[in-house]
Amino acid sequence: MSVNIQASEEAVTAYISGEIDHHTAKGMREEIDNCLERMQPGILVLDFRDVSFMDSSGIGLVIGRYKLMQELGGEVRVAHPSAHIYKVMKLAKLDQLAVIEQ
Amino acid sequence: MSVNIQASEEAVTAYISGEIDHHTAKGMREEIDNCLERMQPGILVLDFRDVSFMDSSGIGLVIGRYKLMQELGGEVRVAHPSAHIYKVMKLAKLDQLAVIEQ
Amino acid sequence: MKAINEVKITLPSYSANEGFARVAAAGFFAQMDPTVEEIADIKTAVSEAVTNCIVHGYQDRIGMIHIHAQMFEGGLIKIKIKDKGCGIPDIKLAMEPMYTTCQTGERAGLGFAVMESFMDKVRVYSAVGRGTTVVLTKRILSRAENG
Amino acid sequence: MKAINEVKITLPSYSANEGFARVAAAGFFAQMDPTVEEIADIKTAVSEAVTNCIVHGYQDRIGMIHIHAQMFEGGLIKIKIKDKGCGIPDIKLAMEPMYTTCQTGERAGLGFAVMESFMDKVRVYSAVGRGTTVVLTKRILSRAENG
Ligand SMILES: Nc1ncnc2c1ncn2[C@@H]1O[C@H](COP(=O)(O)OP(=O)(O)O)[C@@H](O)[C@H]1O
Ligand SMILES: Nc1ncnc2c1ncn2[C@@H]1O[C@H](COP(=O)(O)OP(=O)(O)O)[C@@H](O)[C@H]1O
Repeated sequence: MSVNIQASEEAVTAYISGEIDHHTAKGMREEIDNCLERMQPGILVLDFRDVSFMDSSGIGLVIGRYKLMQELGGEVRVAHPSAHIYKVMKLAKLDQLAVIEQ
Repeated sequence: MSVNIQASEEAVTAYISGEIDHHTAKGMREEIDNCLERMQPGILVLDFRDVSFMDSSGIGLVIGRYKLMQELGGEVRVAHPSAHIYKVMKLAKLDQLAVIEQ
Repeated sequence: MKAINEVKITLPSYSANEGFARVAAAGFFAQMDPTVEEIADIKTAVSEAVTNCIVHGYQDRIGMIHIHAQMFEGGLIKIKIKDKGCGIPDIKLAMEPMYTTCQTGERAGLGFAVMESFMDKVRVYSAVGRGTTVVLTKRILSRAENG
Repeated sequence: MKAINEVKITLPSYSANEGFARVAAAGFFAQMDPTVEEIADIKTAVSEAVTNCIVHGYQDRIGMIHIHAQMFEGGLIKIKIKDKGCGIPDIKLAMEPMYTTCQTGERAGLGFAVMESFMDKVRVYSAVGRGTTVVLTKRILSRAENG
């Protein structure tokens, strides 16, 4: 499994693992969105601690979840990106959409 | 460095690390042989604990050192091969030339 | 300038091959003793270029992708990624950050921006209906030079 | 039988490319979710075949090595490794364990024996002065099947 989801009262945390590219992002997206629709949380935490690689498909993944959470009236937080992944996120100015906790 | 050599009174131990193939074996061979000529030990231990890959070039490496040690009147021992490396050694019947300590 | 080593790779545009293309590029340039960061930069840029061939160049059909990776004296590397897909009508526009022709909303339009930021130079050659070639170059400082 | 995925790789016969050829084969077949042991078997067999092109096929010159890796339904894999080097005069003799034409004493003559033991089938085609092609096949049990 590439996404492991844990829910508490305030937040849903999606622990993503493996490599995020166009090929793998689709399945990750579906797993997270299924859960968001069921749970309608106020906060979605995307945890990148076990992500070993990410290209701009990962940016699409975060921005897409950001939009969905906006519709639900909630917010997205990004947790534990590696130095490399943080570099990709900075390039996309993701830090202007979501809190990034390194 | 791909070979780390430690000498005690009875034995010289060569800790080999990395991948052993035709490309890398040459340098490993030279480092070990330099040392054998200087030290003339009674026992040469080839330690494979940090070898992550080996093809039949590694067999050549062991047999060549076996012949050299025979000339010096000594013996060769093979220590800590991984399951995969042991499989290659068994195929070559290396266990009939050298004690293999798994 | 003659390459001191090179590899040519041809593979069909299945999205499962995106990961392989990255691994192959990283495996080849590992010979130059790059830093972990340099390898991550190369993998990311190759991933973007190969994904573009799959998503945009060939869209709903399967075509062949050609990768030509070369090493030169002085730590210079060059990677050509080529498809024979639909081509790009306006290269300058396509390379603008956030520009994407993808309708689903899941592409960020940042593929070229990532390539430009992670490599030293990105050149794009394309003809509509004929295909697209992206040439990535970068100078690798060997780990020794990096200190 | 049509391959469900495949890759063609062409590289010069520098010995530094032995490692790359293994990494590339392992990276490609990783898609089939093989066991660690199956991946080690494939890497070893590919390493032997590519080394033979370098050491025997091209000897003291640099020529091109062509690798064609394919996956088929049911977990079948096929890897063709081809050189345009000196060729083998007597294939049956060459394949005998311990047989080697290497004079330095550092080749064990076990390359073909390793290929045969680690793969399901090894076929060799060769013509003196024209080159050699080795075709390796193996059935991979996906990790799921292995239990
Ligand atoms: N190989 C290609 N073939 C055809 N069009 C391409 C190719 N690569 C890029 N493009 C075009 O350039 C646009 C921008 O590409 P890019 O910056 O990588 O962003 P994205 O892939 O997220 O759309 C794409 O949306 C597409 O229209
Ligand atoms: N690609 C090749 N081109 C020419 N000769 C080859 C090739 N592959 C193998 N041979 C011949 O077959 C012999 C046996 O090969 P092998 O079993 O791999 O052992 P080794 O590589 O240790 O000699 C080689 O010594 C060589 O004479």
